[in-house]
Amino acid sequence: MTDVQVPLTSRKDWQSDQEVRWCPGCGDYSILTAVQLLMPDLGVNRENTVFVSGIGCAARFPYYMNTYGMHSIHGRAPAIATGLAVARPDLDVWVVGGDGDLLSIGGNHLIHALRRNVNLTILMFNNQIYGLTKGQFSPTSALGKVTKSSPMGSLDAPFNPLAVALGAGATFVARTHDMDRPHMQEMMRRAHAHKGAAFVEIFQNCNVFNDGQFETLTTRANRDDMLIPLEHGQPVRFGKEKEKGVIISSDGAAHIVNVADVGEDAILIHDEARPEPGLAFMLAHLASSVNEPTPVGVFRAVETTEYADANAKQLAAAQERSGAGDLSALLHSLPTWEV
Amino acid sequence: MTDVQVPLTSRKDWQSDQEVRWCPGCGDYSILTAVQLLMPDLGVNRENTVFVSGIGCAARFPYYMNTYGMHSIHGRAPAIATGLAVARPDLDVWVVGGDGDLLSIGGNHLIHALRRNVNLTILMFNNQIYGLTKGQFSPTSALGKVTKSSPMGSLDAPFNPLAVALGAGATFVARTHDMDRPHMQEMMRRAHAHKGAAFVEIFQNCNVFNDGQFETLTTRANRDDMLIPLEHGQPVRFGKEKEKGVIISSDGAAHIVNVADVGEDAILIHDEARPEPGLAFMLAHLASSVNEPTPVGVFRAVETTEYADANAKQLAAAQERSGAGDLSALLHSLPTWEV
Amino acid sequence: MTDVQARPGTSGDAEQVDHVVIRFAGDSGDGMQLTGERFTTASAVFGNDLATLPDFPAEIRAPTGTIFGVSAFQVQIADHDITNPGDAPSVLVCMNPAALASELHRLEPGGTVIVNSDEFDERNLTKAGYTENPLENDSLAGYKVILVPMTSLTKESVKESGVKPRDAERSKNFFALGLVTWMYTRPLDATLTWIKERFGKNEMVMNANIMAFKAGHAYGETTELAGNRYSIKPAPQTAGVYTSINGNTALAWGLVAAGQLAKLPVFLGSYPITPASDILHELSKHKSFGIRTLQAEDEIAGIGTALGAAFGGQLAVTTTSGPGVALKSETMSLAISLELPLVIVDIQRGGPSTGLPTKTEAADLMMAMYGRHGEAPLPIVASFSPSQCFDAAIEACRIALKYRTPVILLSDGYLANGSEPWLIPDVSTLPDISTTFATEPNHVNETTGEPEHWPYVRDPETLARSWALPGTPGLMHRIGGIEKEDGSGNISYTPENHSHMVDTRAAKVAGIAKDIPEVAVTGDAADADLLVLGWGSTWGAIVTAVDRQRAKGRKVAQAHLTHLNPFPANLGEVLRRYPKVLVPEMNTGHLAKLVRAEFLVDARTVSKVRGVPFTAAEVEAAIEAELERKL
Amino acid sequence: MTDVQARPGTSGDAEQVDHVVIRFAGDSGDGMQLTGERFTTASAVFGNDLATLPDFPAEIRAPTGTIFGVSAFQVQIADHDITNPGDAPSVLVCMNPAALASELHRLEPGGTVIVNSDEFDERNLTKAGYTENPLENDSLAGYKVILVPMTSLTKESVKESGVKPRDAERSKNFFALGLVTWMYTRPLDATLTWIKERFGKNEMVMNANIMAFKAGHAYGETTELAGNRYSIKPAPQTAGVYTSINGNTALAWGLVAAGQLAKLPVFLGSYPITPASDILHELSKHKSFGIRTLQAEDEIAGIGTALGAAFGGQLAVTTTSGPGVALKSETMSLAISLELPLVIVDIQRGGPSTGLPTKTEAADLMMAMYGRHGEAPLPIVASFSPSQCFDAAIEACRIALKYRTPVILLSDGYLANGSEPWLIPDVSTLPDISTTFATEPNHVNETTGEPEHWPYVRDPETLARSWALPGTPGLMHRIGGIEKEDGSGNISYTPENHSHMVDTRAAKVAGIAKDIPEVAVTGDAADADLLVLGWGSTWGAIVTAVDRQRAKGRKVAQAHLTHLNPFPANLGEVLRRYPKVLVPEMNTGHLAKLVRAEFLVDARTVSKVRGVPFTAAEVEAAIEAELERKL
Ligand SMILES: Cc1ncc(C[n+]2csc(CCOP(=O)(O)OP(=O)(O)O)c2C)c(N)n1
Ligand SMILES: Cc1ncc(C[n+]2csc(CCOP(=O)(O)OP(=O)(O)O)c2C)c(N)n1
Ligand code: SF4
Ligand code: SF4
Ligand SMILES: [Mg+2]
Ligand SMILES: [Mg+2]
Repeated sequence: MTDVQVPLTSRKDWQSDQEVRWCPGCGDYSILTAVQLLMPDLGVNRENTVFVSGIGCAARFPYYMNTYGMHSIHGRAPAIATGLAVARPDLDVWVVGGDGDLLSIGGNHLIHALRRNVNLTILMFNNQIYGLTKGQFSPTSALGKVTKSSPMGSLDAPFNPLAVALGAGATFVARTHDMDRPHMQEMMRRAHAHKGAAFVEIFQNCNVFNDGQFETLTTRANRDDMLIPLEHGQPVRFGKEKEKGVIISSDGAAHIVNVADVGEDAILIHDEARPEPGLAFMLAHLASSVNEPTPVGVFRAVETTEYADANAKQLAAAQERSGAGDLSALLHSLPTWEV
Repeated sequence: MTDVQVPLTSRKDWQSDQEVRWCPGCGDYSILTAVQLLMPDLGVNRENTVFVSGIGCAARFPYYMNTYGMHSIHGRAPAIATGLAVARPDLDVWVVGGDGDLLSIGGNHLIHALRRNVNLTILMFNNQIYGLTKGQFSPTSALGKVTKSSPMGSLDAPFNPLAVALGAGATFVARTHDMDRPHMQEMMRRAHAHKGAAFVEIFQNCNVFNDGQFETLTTRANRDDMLIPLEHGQPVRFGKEKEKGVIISSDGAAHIVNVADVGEDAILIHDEARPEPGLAFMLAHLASSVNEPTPVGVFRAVETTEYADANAKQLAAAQERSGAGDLSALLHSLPTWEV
Repeated sequence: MTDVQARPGTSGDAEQVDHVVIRFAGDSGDGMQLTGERFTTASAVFGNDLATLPDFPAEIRAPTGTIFGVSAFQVQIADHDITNPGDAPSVLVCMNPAALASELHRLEPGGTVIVNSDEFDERNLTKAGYTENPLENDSLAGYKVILVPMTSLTKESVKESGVKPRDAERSKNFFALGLVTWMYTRPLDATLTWIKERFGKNEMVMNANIMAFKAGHAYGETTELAGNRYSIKPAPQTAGVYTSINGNTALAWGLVAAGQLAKLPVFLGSYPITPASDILHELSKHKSFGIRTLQAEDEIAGIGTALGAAFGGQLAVTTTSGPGVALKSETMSLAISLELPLVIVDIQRGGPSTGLPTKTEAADLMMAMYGRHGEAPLPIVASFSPSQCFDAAIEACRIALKYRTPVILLSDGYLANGSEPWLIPDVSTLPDISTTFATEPNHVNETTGEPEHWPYVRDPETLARSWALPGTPGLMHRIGGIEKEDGSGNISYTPENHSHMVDTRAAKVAGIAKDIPEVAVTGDAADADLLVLGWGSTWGAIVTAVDRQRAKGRKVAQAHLTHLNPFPANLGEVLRRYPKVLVPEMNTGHLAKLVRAEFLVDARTVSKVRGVPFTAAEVEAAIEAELERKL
Repeated sequence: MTDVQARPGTSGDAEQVDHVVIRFAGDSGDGMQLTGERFTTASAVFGNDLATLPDFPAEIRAPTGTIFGVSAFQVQIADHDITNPGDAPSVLVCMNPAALASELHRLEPGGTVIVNSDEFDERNLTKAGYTENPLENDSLAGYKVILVPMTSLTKESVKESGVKPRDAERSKNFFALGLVTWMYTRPLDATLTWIKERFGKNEMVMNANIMAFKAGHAYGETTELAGNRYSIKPAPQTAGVYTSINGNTALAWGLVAAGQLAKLPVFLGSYPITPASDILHELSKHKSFGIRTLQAEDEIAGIGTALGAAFGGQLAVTTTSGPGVALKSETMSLAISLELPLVIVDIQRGGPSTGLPTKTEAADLMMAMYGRHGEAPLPIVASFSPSQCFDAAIEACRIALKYRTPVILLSDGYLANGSEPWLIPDVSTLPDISTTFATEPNHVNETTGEPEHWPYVRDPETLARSWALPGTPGLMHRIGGIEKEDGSGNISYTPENHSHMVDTRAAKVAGIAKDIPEVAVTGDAADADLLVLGWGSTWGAIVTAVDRQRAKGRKVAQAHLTHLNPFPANLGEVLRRYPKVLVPEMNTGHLAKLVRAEFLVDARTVSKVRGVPFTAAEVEAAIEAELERKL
């Protein structure tokens, strides 16, 4: 973003002096580490980096980054960050929040930030629970989930966060998890590089109120069979031997198949840059629970007009047309008379 | 919903005594007429019917129906209607609102009502403008739209309302327009029959602030070539001679083709009941503006657990397990002692 | 584009009066707002003082001819300084039966009613709820009635323009305008120029309007109206260039000016709502000033985006009306905790809930004071006349920037849409309200020994905190809504710090009293029996009422507040000076409650919550009653 | 399931005291809340009067051993009626150095501190910020220090249970509990029964806890602690069955009861927020009462769903804390306009903004009164003790239903989590709060001659409007937030009607004063020099302070408000009866402002905004200072 030469930094430079206050063992730690280790690589300055969050365990994040930061109020981070990013396109604005913060109370701001395509890097820590308020079901908790506020099981069908983002018109959508630092960093790097609103869902373990929620997918033993890595231009395959794959049938449905059964050529080639979001959406629905093979990676990455940029262009065009604003001329712009 | 025999009614019975206060020529009139004419056919009682709305021109709707009704506040109708429908599953609850009411300020309540699958019939009058506040762009206005609040053209990429609904997990999604009463009524009838949250987008002409916005699609002359009727189990075809159709290629993309070029068998058969919403979503993105052929009809209709029903079942199960609540027993349920 | 012209002389053949109150009323489609505004501008250009009161229906376009579709515009013009659009009109122009039915009751006894008699057919009469034609029974006895077949005369007069017959009658408001222009000896030029500019693109319509306007004028000249001509001399006014401005435009321009005076880009995050939307519309036109307007998804995002922009160092504003303020309150509380500058503009309207969206009211003061959880004080500024909205906006921005605090600026529907002549200020005389940002660390980290920036280090004078913008090297810091340690800004849950911070935030706001003018007392300041205390748009009615009462020999003083929080430092002393204090308010007594609680003076409320502003007569009556009340 | 047991006799070998204040403090992971609660219950069952104050950190689980991870629980037990958890504890149990560092300052001079000496190793001392071991220098001089190696003793004692060594020390809070149980001659049975029930599913853990508990008890019995045993006689109490209850449970049960008493299903629409979430949790357990709980997407939907349910005829409630009330304010305003019953529960916490979420405060009163746009009055009820939250909830529901109005019920974090013994009421003595719905048309349509239902036809006594439920044949009607005509409910923009409706809504709320008890004055009601006026959770501290001051011979009276809007009818008269009025508040003076404005009495504020409740000593000091102040 800036022409200034970026000084070399190390992880330590990106750590604030505040003690980290998550429960021991919380997945948030590994995400924080991933970010702090990644930042020196991104070629950005600390002073041009801002983390904005709402409220929740995840939302504590900004305190731990030696950057500018705002720990705002529950749900409002996407709106606040939008204002900042539009006003100050020279900054790198990150939004961090939990599944409650960004999809429950903040759902509207999230989808509107995504559709406007404001240049934000949004990290949603999805632990499928309200952590900070001590364990109520969240909008991503599974149907039937027993929690403090749903003793007989939750009745609320959960959101598929990627589907919500794609439905809103998000131009960049990715998914990763807290057990795989290189993959997390790759997704963050891509999201950060995206010009526009980038949405990254991170499966995150809340070991106090929802321990092991993603174990079926994320442990080393399960990953090969349960995570489907999406790579642009590559066939969508997974399994230890890449023996399974995804195809799209002519009725417009996605299926998981044995590659051997259909032949390599039938396997869907992932296209994150497809202008219409239909394919990404279909992939986002491949798994309907953590017990089914679940794609991770970049689902969609489409470059289009970024809001702040378009806004700046209108301002420039207006100035070009009528010169820099002249206050006195403005005050005389309605019919006047002299006494 | 009720066992009571429904008396025969006529349109007049469903009209309230309030004078209708829309601008002469507004598309809202034809929607009102469609609803008032449809109601006698639905086999429902006026007293069991409730219209809930927010604020906007569209949201005036409840005043004109001789049913129970609430004209609430801007954006909140889906939440209020949710409470009513959950508390009173015996009622037929309709939600009426504009594109601003339901997608801007009310976007979050809308998507949460849809994911919860509360038994609501939601009619969104999309005129791609804020009517009541006299002509600002709305979240469905096209990029570049010049309005009072966007003199140099709107910078906000619009929502695709059906995509938002599908992204939220809506179980029933349909689209119609104010120029075709039978089609509107068919969509409303289907939406009403759906057990769960049903979302119907109605293209509506605001002849004062956004006149002719849908003319490319909805005039009699244009319909055949520009509207793609979706019918369950039928090939997706359109054109005067049904000469055009839609196919899905193996890369997961939808295309409009000449039927003659690909053969009838290649044409996509519409399946509104497909469990995953991918196909419906793809169809919702077939047109990216009113200048492209645009599907209308039922995109998705999937029966699954309805929220109020599941809620009632939990209550019944709890009573079965522990009998009807006994207040005295509750007050003695923590350790007690006698003095 | 300016349009300065010398003030023409007055016409000789007319009876001279010192003021007149005219009300134009017709169907929403009849263009009454336009007519009223043109008449106003012509009078302003002529040099009269004036004040207007538009009064339009809530419906976008209600069915033609109905009572709820009636749109009215009232204007007072005078040869002296006036402050309000007048009480009862002396002339009422009625374009149809519904207008007569809904507006006649306002006309002063013996007043003149000019009626478009063409429209009084059975259909229209029924729509207006008449069972008999009021022009044919004696229901108008007691008024001077002038029947003019305006529709047919207009159609006739515009024939040559070539407009279709169906469209011809659309010009009838210009006929009416021409007639009234003649009656009050207004110059024609300004209006003619305006018609040419406005309708220039469509020559046929332009010509039709010009013809109708001239025909109306000629009709006055040539008919029996001869005895009904009046002239009103220009008001003595300070020399300078004037423009006629309404409150919302003035407020928007005030924000533009504030950005220039602060040398900061203005950022408006807003969601449309009546009667505030026009500020969004106006500001969105001025991108050449570097002003960004973001139409947010709702009011919460409106203030949220503004707060984000404030964090980024812009002059951040959000505009709304009552329901929007309610929604924004949680974020205002955050802004108070963050101590960032932010101006929240509330153009008040009738409540509660959706209430009366197009009508005026001033019942948001208590919400502005107290409508947030926890101890969350913020400064409140209120404008009191349409043009003064310009100054009020600058003042709100000044306080916000200097004290790093959200500020609520109160206006109302009456000020928003009402207009008055405004002596355009020389921009070089406007205050410098620029602020400074931190550029250097202000602290040394105790453990690392490294220089760092503590965001809550305060200016000892103002208690404003240090403001370092993202992008400034070395000053990285985090702020948030959890209670924080003064100085470092780190999260702190200690009782001592919380108490200190609550006190400090309060002291910061209270301290602004040192930085605002003392409240001035006018009228019988020295020996009044009663002080009329006001705030907001009641000003015009109060000034007139006090003047009249004093003219009647009563000892009355007046004080008007533009700062509602904190109060001017001398307010308590002022209030205690007078045996009685009367507070006219368009609410149930908000300011009265505040001063009673603060100063324990028995301030009495005159309340009017009717969606319409006070008339001077009402304030007068209240003054008289209060003066008579035995202590 | 009930668990009634007869009160055992007191032990003979102990020194008798009339009260003790104990504070348990340790790491968040140490189970101090559980320990405190068990001790409380055992004492309650024994027959003491008591009051508790849990005090836990904002973090879910802060890193072990740090100061901000300290969790504490204070309880006062007494042989007489007490109303608060005591000022300075006389006994402090510290499970680690951080607990000592953060809590010692509270201990009364000469008090006893029981320390788990095992934890005072270098690592833990450093984490707690100690550079020297406080057990080894003279920093504890002036206190009675009892060092107990609890960790190792616990490990030793639970060996036979078979738990892994790593888990063994988890039982150390039961060791501590056993020790204190011995010190204060509490019976063992209740706790043993409870351990068995709670941990029955995991026998190993159950046994370990039992062993640790017994070992702690035995440790007291067999060691040098012999001289440290006390007994506190049961407090004289009204005969009946008691339970120990905290404010949130009592409030939730009050709502359950209200549903039964109103014969209406309860509907709770809520969004989790500290410290209100437990009400949602509790109510969601009671589906067998037909109670529906809907965890909404945000606070606005929380009140929105509740309002929808209210329209449907249910007893609708929404629960939240300050930030949530701010968000709900627009919808409250709608509820006021709709005139539908709805209870908004605000469990206040420290503000502004996110503030101090786990700390108590009472700074939402002004927001409750005025935090809405337009003229939007609603009744306010406040609870004053944990168990009284039960009655307050029923009263709030009663008013809501009877007057068809939203009601705000104020509690706070201190009441929510604090507990006290509660004489369980006989449910047959609880009030009938049922209401009636319209079943017949109440009007005949002027034009059609058909019978119809007018929703705004009012009861002449209460001004409550007619309430017809959807589903009732023939009574179809529409309501909305735009101003409406009284009677018909049709949209009305007329000034007269608006004014009338504003007045009527206000009169309806004001009229509730006829339907609530007059405020009672206790203490030197007849001749006090000073009245202490309070509301909310300050009650306990005020009662004790007034008692003590009177015991010292000062003439002091006391009045406590449970209805904040409207005030009890006699309040003005009561306030004027005393030369001085003092209002202790956990805010900057909200109630004081309200009574000053309303009654023009010079009520003075004692403010404490520190996240912790008043101590009786603080109130006493304020009383003394105010009594000495020259008038
Ligand atoms: C306006 C408001 N409502 C509610 C809360 C209480 N609250 C704080 S965090 C939170 C949800 C936390 O869940 P999530 O966003 O998933 O974050 P996590 O703690 O799981 O990381 C809630 C309900 C609040 N602080 N403010
Ligand atoms: C809280 C709140 N914010 C804003 C408004 C102003 N407002 C009323 S209707 C409306 C939008 C209308 O647009 P839409 O929902 O599309 O309905 P339409 O009038 O086009 O039918 C707005 C912004 C309001 N009444 N309340
Ligand atoms: S509660 Fe869960 S999400 Fe929050 S810090 Fe603890 S483990 Fe992490
Ligand atoms: S403004 Fe538009 S949408 Fe509203 S009533 Fe008029 S024509 Fe219809
Ligand atoms: Mg979460
Ligand atoms: Mg619209």
